[in-house]
Amino acid sequence: MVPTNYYLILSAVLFGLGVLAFVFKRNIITIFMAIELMLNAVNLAFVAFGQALGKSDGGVFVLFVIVVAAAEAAVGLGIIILTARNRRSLNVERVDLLKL
Amino acid sequence: MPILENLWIIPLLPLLGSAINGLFGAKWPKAIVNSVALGSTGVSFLCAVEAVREFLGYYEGNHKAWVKPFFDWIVAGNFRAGFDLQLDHLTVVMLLVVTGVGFLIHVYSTGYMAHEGGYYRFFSYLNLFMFFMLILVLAANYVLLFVGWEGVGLCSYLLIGFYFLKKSASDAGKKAFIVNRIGDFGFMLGMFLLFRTFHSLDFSTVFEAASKPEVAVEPLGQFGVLTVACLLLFVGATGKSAQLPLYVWLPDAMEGPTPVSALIHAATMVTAGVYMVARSHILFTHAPTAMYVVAIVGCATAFFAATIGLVQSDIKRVLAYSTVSQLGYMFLACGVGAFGAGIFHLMTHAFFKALLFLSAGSVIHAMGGEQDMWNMGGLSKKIKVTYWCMLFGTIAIAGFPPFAAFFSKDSILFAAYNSETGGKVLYGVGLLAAVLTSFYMFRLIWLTFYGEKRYDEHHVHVHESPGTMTGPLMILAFLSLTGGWFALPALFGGKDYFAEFLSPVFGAGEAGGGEAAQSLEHILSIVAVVAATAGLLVAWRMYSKKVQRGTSEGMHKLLYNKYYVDEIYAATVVRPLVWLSTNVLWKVVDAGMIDGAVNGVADGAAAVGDAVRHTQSGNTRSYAVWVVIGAIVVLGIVFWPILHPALFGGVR
Amino acid sequence: MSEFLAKYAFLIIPIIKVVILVFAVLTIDAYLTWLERKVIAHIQARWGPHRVGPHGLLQPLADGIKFILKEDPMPSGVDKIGYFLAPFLTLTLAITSLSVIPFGPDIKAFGYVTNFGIADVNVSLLVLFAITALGVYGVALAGWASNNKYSLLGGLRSSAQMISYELALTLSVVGVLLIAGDLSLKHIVEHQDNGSLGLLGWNLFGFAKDGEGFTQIIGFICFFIAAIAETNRVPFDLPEAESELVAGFHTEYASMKFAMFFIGEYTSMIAVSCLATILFFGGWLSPFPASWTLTHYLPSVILIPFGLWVIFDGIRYETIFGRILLPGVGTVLTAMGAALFLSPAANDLIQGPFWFFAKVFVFLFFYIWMRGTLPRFRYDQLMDFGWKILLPVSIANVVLTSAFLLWRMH
Amino acid sequence: MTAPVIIFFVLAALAVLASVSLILQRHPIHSALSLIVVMVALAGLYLLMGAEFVAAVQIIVYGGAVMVLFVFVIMLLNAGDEERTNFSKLATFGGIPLALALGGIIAAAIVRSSGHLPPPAASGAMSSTKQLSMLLFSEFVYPFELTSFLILVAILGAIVLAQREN
Repeated sequence: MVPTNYYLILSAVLFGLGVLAFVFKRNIITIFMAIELMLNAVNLAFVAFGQALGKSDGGVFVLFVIVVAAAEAAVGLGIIILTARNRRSLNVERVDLLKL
Repeated sequence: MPILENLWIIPLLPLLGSAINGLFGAKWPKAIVNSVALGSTGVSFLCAVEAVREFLGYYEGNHKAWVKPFFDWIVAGNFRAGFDLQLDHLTVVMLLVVTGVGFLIHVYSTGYMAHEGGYYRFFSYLNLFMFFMLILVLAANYVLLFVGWEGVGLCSYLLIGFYFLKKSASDAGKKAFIVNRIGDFGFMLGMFLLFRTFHSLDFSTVFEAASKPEVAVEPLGQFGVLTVACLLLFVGATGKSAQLPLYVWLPDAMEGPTPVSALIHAATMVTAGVYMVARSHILFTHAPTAMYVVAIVGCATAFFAATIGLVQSDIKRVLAYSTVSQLGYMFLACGVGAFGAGIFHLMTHAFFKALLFLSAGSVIHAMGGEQDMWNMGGLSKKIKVTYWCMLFGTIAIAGFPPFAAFFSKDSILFAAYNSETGGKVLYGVGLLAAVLTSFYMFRLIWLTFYGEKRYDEHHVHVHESPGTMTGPLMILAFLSLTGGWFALPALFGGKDYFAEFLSPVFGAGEAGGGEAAQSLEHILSIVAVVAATAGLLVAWRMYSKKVQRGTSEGMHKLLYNKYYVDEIYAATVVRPLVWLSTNVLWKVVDAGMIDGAVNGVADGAAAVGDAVRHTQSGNTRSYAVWVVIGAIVVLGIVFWPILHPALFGGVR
Repeated sequence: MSEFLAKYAFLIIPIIKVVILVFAVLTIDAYLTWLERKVIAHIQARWGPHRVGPHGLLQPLADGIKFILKEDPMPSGVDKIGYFLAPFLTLTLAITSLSVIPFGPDIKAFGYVTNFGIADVNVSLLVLFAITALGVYGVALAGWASNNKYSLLGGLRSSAQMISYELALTLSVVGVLLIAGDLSLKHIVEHQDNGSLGLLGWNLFGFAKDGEGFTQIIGFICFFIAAIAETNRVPFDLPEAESELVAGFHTEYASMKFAMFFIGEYTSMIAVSCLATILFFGGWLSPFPASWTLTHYLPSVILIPFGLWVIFDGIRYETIFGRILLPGVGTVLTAMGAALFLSPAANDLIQGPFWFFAKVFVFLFFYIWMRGTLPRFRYDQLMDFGWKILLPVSIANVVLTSAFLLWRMH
Repeated sequence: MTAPVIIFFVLAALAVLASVSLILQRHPIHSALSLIVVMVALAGLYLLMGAEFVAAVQIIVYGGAVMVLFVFVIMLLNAGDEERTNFSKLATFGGIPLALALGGIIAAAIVRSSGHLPPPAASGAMSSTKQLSMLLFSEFVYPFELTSFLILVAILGAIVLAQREN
């Protein structure tokens, strides 16, 4: 059996990479993907804990997370499409009206 | 005992009347306003009578005052100021006077104010005044009494400035309010001192504690706690009851409508000070020094005001100064320990001074607003009822038997004469004041009702006042005739019913029996009558024949200008205060410190915002980094117990 | 040697299977193209391929050689990764999807018991769907990467179509899952085994043993339509609608890459047919009650006459090559039939696969048949049909089935 | 080093490399593809942990639907390579170290605290899809129903957002 630790550390690493992408990328879609990546990392942790504790709850949580991610993607991508239409750019640094 | 059980009804009724009139009266015709105002006061008068009847029955059963707490108003630590109402014999007198005279004056006002604007406003104020006055007299602790105290002050302010379009009126209102503030300040200090001493402000508790034997009577000339407290309370009394040196507001208060002068500035409110002193007589009896001060101040005021009254030409001002001097008499009585006599004079004075003011009001009404006596004369034929009522009042105040003031003033002077500390002097001055009183009152009579008329027929057509005005006049005339007869038997060796009635409160102290006292009292009363007659004769001598407005110089001028007291106050107190508040308080403290602080805070906030604003770059990536920072902080805090060995090389 | 085998059997047997499977699939694909062209030709009253080899039997071989030898031009401005990835993705996913399909009951050979298929996952259906779900990327990527508006439109269309119909596909299967109460294809098949009633036990008719079954005819129809759309076949082959999009997402592909798409498409056809067989037609189960033992000889009964016919047909063939080849094939077939007839063991072994492939063949033929007959949908019609008819109907099917099962439970 | 561990490391390496490539790729499509790889690798890990159902859902929903949506949007908006602007000083200088710090904190916390975890239970605890569905429809039924509402809302929101005003 693979020790639970491995999975957890892997999920931590993936999460960190997700965060990195989150702050490093400029393309709004890619940033969105970074969020998905973080969610996946969390899912991995969930499943790992579920396995470690011998419960299925982890799996259930993962299902919920996936559902939420799907909904989020639907709405978020709609927003992205609007943004791209209005701002003629996907670069978040060019979408900077939210300031004084 | 339905009414006694819920005593709050009595003050509540006028309050309701005031609220209703004040809120809706503007739209209503006068009739409804009348019915509301008169109804509320009349019913509360009836309730008062019923309450008194029940109380007397209750007193037969168990010999003590009726006290009932209705709800807690302020409760802080060991301090409790409840809405407690109290009914004892002293309160009974005040209650009947306030409600009765107040009701009569309401009735009068319906006639007098018939043609004035702000009719509903006037009655709303008047009812409000009734409410507060009743709270004042029914209160069972100093705090509630102070509520009434301030409330009547407020109403007085509102009513003096009733013609607020008239500058002099509004100024007079402010003056009254401010001068009263000084007194109230003293009163509050007195309350605090009492609370510090007795850890309570309920009358019962305080007086029981004070009347304990171990509480020593502080000898004369020594300023113990009680003395100081009493003096402070008396400061409040001087403010409210227009004694030296705070009397100045009362003459100006005549700017208000005449019924107001009658009700507030003669009959009830101004006597609040006397009532308060009498109410706390136990404290005063333990502080002879304070009593002495009270006596001196009262006596001085009586004489001083009388002298000013001699030369005034405004009919209402004459009465105002006479009010001041009569109040002086009452304080004199209290000062020499004859509280009963003081209250007795208070009652009679309420009757005849209200009568005089209302008659004066009737005269003014007849003269179409003219108040200067030099522009009157020869009215006796034209307005007979008013004339007779006025005459009754005059005789009463002058102290001719068998009118009210004869008995009350007589008992006061007698008590003064008997008092051990400088009694003779007080008596002499009091007597002199009596002479002056009768002089200026009869001067008023002659100037107003006799001689040839000094007014223009074509402009002024004199007419008798309506029944709503003359009716109360007659009732009051009757009262001021008979009001003193409680004490009638005392003159002939019998007992003074009034003093006896009040004895549960003041104890059977004064009205010392005995042959010597009896004969002395006879002598003194004869002397008093002689004095009154002297004043009458002088007045007749001077004013019965044809007179002109005298040019005023010398003594006359000094008196006519009221000893320049107002000017002195202005110079010594007002101007420095104005200077201080303008140059220091306003320009430095307010504009500088307070506004500075407020603006400074605002500017600081703006500056901080301006600095922090740059984090709001609108750049999503920066926000993302902020999110990350926040996450780091949160996780750092959450995982701290796990992490710090990792960070500081600790070993698990 | 033997202990080496025993030690690494878990590794060796799958490898062998995979090799066999890949070769088999590729061959079948090749001859599927031949069959398709023939059938359509006959539908259209033509001969179809008949030059390369007798009856054009070697045509697929020629095609393969052609594909390999052709030049492979790469258009300018393509996205290299995507351009190369797409065909591989398509083909690999298509073939992988076959890996979880049980072609028959477990085999007992050489003392080893192994399943007639590559992997035996207990959620094989889900795995299958997962793999097919990923199939979208091949198309979409191909369309996008080849930097060509036709390709892009084709790619978008096909991927949109695929995800739209994937919903219907999955939902139409749910009925079967409810009945079987299991996600493993093998168990689904075994659950349809109703010894006494034969084909009535299939989910299509729904007289499963222990009574908990409900006819999935609606489910099957939905499934099959969705499957056709899923595989971009006529009448849902809009991605490669020549009249509008030249060749859709693989316009820019040539030679082997194109071949990969091609093979991928046919492989997924096979996969889908297998799935339909398993889910609704009882997989490898024979349509006859188990008691009818005579039906076990059906394979040989079919093979021997067919072989004889091929021999006789071959003798009278025009070309020499044909006169040599065809009788050979015929004799082989006849021999096989005879062998099966003579050795019951081999015959038993062949029963399951026989029926399985027979059913699959029917489906494949159906595919071809439809291609020969039906016109193409318009895009909006396609979408409307998928979302407004197919999806609700399949949901209704789910509701019906579950309601019935509940009713049976109580 | 048993077979599962080897498989784990292979998949883990795949996932990490793919994530790194997600960051390094300039074109969103390539990032998307790398993300898909990550997801597939994670699905493999789930299988390794014996959570077949989760693995399948991971691929079907994430890989098959969500990411397809992403790819669609990228194609639809015809997004080119991302321009590496550096308007945000904070992100330029502080971003990477901070992100690494965050990951480090989590990893360190896990390493430190993993002692408290019980040893991994024998595989199969999660394997039974039945058990999972039981849990999902008994204990978590209300959240489950709520998610349906969530999805409905999301659908409506997406439609409202994406339709052109006319």
